[in-house]
Amino acid sequence: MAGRHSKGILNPDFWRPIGYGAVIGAVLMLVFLGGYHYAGSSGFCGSCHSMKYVHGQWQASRHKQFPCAECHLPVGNIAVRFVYKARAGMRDLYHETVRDYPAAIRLSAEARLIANDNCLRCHFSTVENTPMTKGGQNCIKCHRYLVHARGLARGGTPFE
Amino acid sequence: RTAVFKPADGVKGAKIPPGEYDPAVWGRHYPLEYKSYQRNLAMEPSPAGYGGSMKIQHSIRQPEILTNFKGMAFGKDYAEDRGHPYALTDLKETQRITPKSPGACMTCKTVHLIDIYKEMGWSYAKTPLGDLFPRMKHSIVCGNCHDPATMDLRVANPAFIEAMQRRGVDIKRATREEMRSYVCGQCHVEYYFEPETSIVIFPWDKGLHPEQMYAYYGDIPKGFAGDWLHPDSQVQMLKAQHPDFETWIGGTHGKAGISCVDCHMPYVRESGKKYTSHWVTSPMKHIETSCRPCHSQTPEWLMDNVKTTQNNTWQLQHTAGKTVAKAHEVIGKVRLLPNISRSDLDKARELLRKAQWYWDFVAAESSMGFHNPSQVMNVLGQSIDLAHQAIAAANRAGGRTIDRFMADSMQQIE
Amino acid sequence: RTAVFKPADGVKGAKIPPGEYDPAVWGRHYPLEYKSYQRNLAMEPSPAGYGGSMKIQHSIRQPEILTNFKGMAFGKDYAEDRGHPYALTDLKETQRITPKSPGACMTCKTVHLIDIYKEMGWSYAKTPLGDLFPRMKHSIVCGNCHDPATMDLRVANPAFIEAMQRRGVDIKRATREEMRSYVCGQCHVEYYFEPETSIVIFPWDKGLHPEQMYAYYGDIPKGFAGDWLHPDSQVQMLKAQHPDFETWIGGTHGKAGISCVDCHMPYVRESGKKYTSHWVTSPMKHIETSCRPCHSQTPEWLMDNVKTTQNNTWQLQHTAGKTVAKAHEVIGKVRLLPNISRSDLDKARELLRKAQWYWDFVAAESSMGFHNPSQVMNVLGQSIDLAHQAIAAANRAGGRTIDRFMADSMQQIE
Ligand code: HEC
Ligand code: HEC
Ligand code: HEC
Ligand code: HEC
Ligand code: HEC
Ligand code: HEC
Ligand code: HEC
Ligand code: HEC
Ligand code: HEC
Ligand code: HEC
Ligand code: HEC
Ligand code: HEC
Ligand code: HEC
Ligand code: HEC
Ligand SMILES: [Ca+2]
Ligand SMILES: [Ca+2]
Repeated sequence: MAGRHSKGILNPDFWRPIGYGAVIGAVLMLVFLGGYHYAGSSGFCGSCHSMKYVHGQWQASRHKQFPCAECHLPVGNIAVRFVYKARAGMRDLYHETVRDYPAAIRLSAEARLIANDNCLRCHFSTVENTPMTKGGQNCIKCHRYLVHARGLARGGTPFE
Repeated sequence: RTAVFKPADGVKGAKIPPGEYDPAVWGRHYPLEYKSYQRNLAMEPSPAGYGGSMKIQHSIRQPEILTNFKGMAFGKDYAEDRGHPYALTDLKETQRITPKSPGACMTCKTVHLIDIYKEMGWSYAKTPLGDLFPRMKHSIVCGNCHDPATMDLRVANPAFIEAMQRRGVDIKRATREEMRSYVCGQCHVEYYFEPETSIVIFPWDKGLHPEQMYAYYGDIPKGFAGDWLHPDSQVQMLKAQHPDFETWIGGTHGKAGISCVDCHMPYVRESGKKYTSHWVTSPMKHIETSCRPCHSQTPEWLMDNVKTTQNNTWQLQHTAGKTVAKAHEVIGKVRLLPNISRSDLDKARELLRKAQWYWDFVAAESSMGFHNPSQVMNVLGQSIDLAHQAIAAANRAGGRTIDRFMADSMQQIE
Repeated sequence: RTAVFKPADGVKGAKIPPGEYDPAVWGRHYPLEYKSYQRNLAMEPSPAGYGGSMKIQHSIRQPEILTNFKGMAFGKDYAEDRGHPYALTDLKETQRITPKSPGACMTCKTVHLIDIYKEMGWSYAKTPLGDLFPRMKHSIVCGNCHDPATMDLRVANPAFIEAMQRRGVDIKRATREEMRSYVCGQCHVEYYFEPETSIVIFPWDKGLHPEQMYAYYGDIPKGFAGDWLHPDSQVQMLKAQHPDFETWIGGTHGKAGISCVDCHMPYVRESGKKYTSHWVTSPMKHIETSCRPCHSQTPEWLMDNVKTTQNNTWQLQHTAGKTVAKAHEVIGKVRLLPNISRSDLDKARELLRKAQWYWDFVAAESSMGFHNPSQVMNVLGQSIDLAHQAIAAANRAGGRTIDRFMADSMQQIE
């Protein structure tokens, strides 16, 4: 009875993710309708529970005058940027909602490349005489914990 | 550190009456912590290959233990440690005690220490264990580490408070960050019993390095000359006990201010709520929560690094242990020969005493080197050297001319 | 890649003609790099206490060297290394060579290797140094590491390229990040000369760990049985040479992908622009640029950590070295006695050969343990054990009954 396990349209398992997708999509649309601009602001990023801590660290960094998006969204082509933002936003929203994100949220390989390219965007002139401008540079290798300090909160769990 | 922000999660404080030690009662107010505490009952090996939470005799992997601890309790029964809820059971079941053993043995095994010490002061220490057992119901539980009213961390063991006082540290003024290691340091440390009174003392007055503690013991503090006389070599030996705190404190993590709790009780999340895991075990069982908040390397990288350190340590530890065992045997043989050189034999014994202390300081430590690789391996290297020197001195005592000749000719280049 | 932003190469390619080796000429186009390169001429001790850039005989701190390298060139003259511009001078001035020494010795001392190898192939290696010296004007300079046309990093030493090829690595396809260690790895490595041809070979076919290299040498590769016969012990010895690359690669930094250049040639700034410091020396002279971008601890913390590791290493290294020296002496005495046990003597010699290799692998390494604390101390611990075992075996060869008796009784517990 292999058919019963296949991903046929009669199978509820087929519809379930699509259902979730629709709900998430709807929420997302609201978010985006609410303002593509707001969704790029650091206040928005920091509004999420999972982002509170990195948001706090960012506020204590010397890059606090720049919104998260300056580092974490790809630069250049507006379409590329929009697609990435939508995809990442969808993922973030999903994991935030089901609360299954790990204790240590870390950059994916792709997110690393993006952040690295953004360093170059601002600091090109500082590094322009070095081979790092050829691309493939890894700024974060040395400038570790630059924006987000190391480790998790040590403030303890407050009592009420 | 830039950490100035308050984490979002909070816990509702519940006033638990003082004297309430049942973790299940505490658990009604703090269910997440309690549930994770219950995981301490699980018995699993360590994924890294050395530690683990199973009651296995150390002598299976290290038969040299049987020689090195001959004539004393650890030669009879010496098992791998497991979770905190087992402490009291394991104390009761170990072949190392009888009902007449000193009450001091329960100091680090039960929350009831608090009441018993309040009532009897240090005199509990020489009261027979058998007399105290009826008063102990719970093992290491919430009350050992928490003040029930405020849930603040607290240190219950008077031996730790006194030892720190002698080092000029007032525990009451410790920061929260320091408390996150002190609560463990009250038990995971080297200690000895004062002769006569059995009062628990930490040998820290000269420092926490094994060399400094050895010097401390050399002064026969409070009349304490050693833990036992080895029947073969007739050396007054020292037994080292789980110097986790002392090893950690001088290592890279300890010096960087990373507490025991950072690794062994990491923050975890359950349905969005962040809390401190109370499953206190090998961090290698949950690298993601224990290490990855600070290390961006992959879990495989971290595991590999720990394994490399542990393998390097184990290799030297095993070599040191076997060489120490051999020294006991050689001295044991030589001392029965006629016309031996007393001074060489005494020298051999002193060398062996130190060699075994250095070996045991690492063997009794719980992390197979990880808490402080550089110190641990240096100390093992010294142990190997001292044990071989002890053998050579014993041979000289038995009258080996070439060794003696060489000893002289070496003096020039030293 | 998601980035659209791809700026052109910033390094302004000034086409320097191939064959132009004078650093002053390169310096006209790259003045900052050249200026920092000139700092290599400074002669200063290391602030950490061991390394340094002064021509000081190693035997002053380690007199055991005179015994361990007896009968070969390193026993005569063996100095601390200093800056790259001195390489050629130091080669010419060292007591280790004569004009008849093999040309292979200049492989890692001069940029002219490039032309000479292009012209003569490996046959330069057995050409007498004296014949080649007139062709060498410059020491280690820009051309050793850079392609003059593109300023890309390059490896000039054919021995490295061949050794990596045998390990299945094609240097031409190396990433920029890898090249930042390969340019150093072409020289800062263990090597031997093929008998007859003097071709330079890196003993890496079985791996880069000292144990694996020892196994490699055990096969008498290309007929190479050893570097020399020790006159006292009559052991076929191996000489280890500066295995910095091999030690670093298995350490915490090496495994984390931190290159030699990250620490030894950090970025520095002049009028806001970064460039690579070409002052290649102890990073402890500029902790702020070498370590601090990655480590937020204070410079004092970092210095203290390095010193602790180095002190722990030095203590074991000195012990191992002295014990190895003693083994040479004991074997040297025992082999002249009548009626000795040949098999025990052979065993003693094999043990000593390995003990010295392990000691020398660390002693010849340049960082006094920092490049890989855990491995280095493990290897020293083994060396101490092996050297003592060699002494014991020699004593047995001379007929010491107790040792023999013990050896038997030990078999049971091993
Ligand atoms: C809806 C809540 C929420 C919001 C709003 C949010 N995040 Fe996140 N973010 C998350 C969660 C949850 C994760 C972890 C995802 C996972 O488990 O893979 C995450 C992961 C990340 C990561 C690491 C993962 C990676 O590789 O990219 C980055 C970077 C990040 N967020 C940046 C941002 C930025 C920038 C913004 C604002 C534009 C933002 N976040 C807004 C919830 C959120
Ligand atoms: C100037 C650049 C910059 C800005 C601004 C910035 N980040 Fe980051 N972010 C980084 C870099 C670089 C990393 C990678 C850190 C590492 O791996 O050492 C990172 C990592 C992260 C991570 C993964 C967690 C971690 O510590 O590795 C999250 C989540 C994140 N950023 C979210 C945010 C949010 C939310 C904001 C705004 C409130 C923000 N970032 C602002 C550069 C930036
Ligand atoms: C949107 C522009 C922008 C981006 C993107 C950016 N920076 Fe910066 N960065 C700045 C500015 C402006 C300053 C100067 C801030 C100051 O001096 O207060 C700065 C300061 C710095 C400093 C010195 C201050 C410090 O905290 O040590 C470093 C190092 C640095 N950036 C590295 C990076 C790296 C690495 C990245 C990528 C992960 C990056 N920057 C991304 C604009 C940017
Ligand atoms: C009251 C004494 C006491 C305190 C306080 C204490 N421990 Fe323990 N710990 C023990 C004893 C006793 C055992 C062994 C129990 C057994 O094997 O029966 C143990 C076992 C352990 C184990 C081994 C568990 C396993 O799975 O093998 C770890 C890890 C550990 N403790 C860490 C800590 C840390 C971290 C702290 C502080 C947060 C701490 N301990 C506080 C006494 C204590
Ligand atoms: C200063 C605190 C302290 C004192 C005092 C103490 N212990 Fe322990 N004990 C520990 C810790 C911590 C562990 C777990 C660490 C380890 O085994 O490496 C432990 C583990 C044990 C175990 C389980 C593992 C094993 O060794 O088989 C037994 C049984 C035990 N102790 C018995 C005793 C006895 C008997 C005495 C008295 C002679 C005693 N303890 C005194 C702290 C202490
Ligand atoms: C071995 C020591 C130890 C024991 C036993 C222990 N705790 Fe904890 N507990 C800690 C430490 C350490 C923290 C972290 C405190 C901090 O960071 O200041 C903590 C934190 C807490 C918190 C604060 C909230 C959080 O999760 O961070 C609660 C609530 C708590 N423990 C409850 C309990 C309960 C209930 C028990 C018994 C089932 C218990 N603890 C047993 C050491 C212990
Ligand atoms: C940086 C992380 C880290 C810190 C800090 C740390 N430990 Fe550990 N600990 C480890 C690791 C890793 C192991 C090895 C676990 C294994 O072998 O599986 C270990 C092992 C142990 C064990 C044995 C666990 C077992 O499986 O039997 C005990 C007990 C222990 N540590 C207690 C402590 C105490 C007490 C402190 C503080 C004084 C401390 N640790 C600090 C990482 C840490
Ligand atoms: C709270 C932060 C923190 C936690 C948690 C932590 N580390 Fe570290 N670790 C550090 C710091 C700080 C250093 C020192 C080097 C540096 O500055 O990066 C370090 C160094 C190391 C090193 C190199 C030192 C050595 O001895 O070789 C290793 C390996 C390592 N950690 C592994 C681990 C593992 C495995 C765990 C989890 C069991 C862990 N760490 C948990 C902060 C942490
Ligand atoms: C062509 C061979 C060669 C190359 C390539 C090379 N080295 Fe060297 N290096 C040497 C020699 C030879 C010396 C010793 C010179 C002397 O003492 O006369 C030396 C000395 C040094 C010293 C000691 C300087 C001091 O102040 O004591 C350091 C550090 C060093 N090299 C690091 C590096 C690093 C890092 C690289 C790669 C970026 C590198 N070397 C590339 C051959 C080389
Ligand atoms: C594979 C590369 C390589 C070869 C081949 C090589 N060297 Fe070196 N040499 C180095 C490096 C790297 C150093 C600096 C590192 C150190 O001394 O620890 C050095 C340092 C030196 C020094 C300065 C320090 C000292 O030892 O006194 C002299 C002199 C020297 N070499 C002579 C020679 C002679 C003679 C030969 C031939 C027998 C030779 N070298 C072959 C790489 C090499
Ligand atoms: C021991 C090896 C070595 C020598 C000798 C050497 N360089 Fe470099 N050089 C490097 C390395 C490594 C880099 C960094 C390249 C990278 O990151 O890709 C570099 C980078 C450079 C750059 C690129 C810009 C920068 O600063 O990062 C220039 C220009 C340069 N070197 C010029 C010179 C000149 C001029 C000389 C001679 C005076 C010289 N080099 C000698 C190893 C060397
Ligand atoms: C993480 C940093 C780091 C990396 C990576 C590193 N080193 Fe080092 N190196 C050091 C330190 C620290 C010392 C000790 C300096 C001292 O004693 O003053 C040292 C010492 C040396 C010395 C001797 C310097 C002297 O003062 O005589 C040489 C040569 C050397 N390293 C070469 C290398 C080579 C080649 C590599 C790569 C294969 C490498 N190092 C990788 C940090 C590093
Ligand atoms: C190999 C290590 C390394 C890498 C990779 C690296 N940096 Fe740096 N960076 C440094 C060091 C060291 C300094 C300090 C130089 C000084 O102060 O003289 C520095 C300084 C800087 C500064 C100036 C900081 C200040 O205090 O004002 C900026 C901006 C910067 N780097 C940006 C970058 C960017 C962008 C990248 C990637 C393209 C990058 N770095 C990659 C090591 C590195
Ligand atoms: C490009 C980055 C980088 C540079 C430069 C660097 N380190 Fe590290 N260091 C690391 C990483 C990564 C680790 C591994 C632990 C971790 O994940 O933080 C580490 C670990 C360490 C440790 C713990 C390991 C051990 O062996 O005890 C010490 C100490 C240390 N570094 C000191 C230094 C010193 C001193 C320097 C400068 C000479 C230096 N580092 C340069 C990245 C770097
Ligand atoms: Ca255990
Ligand atoms: Ca030097």
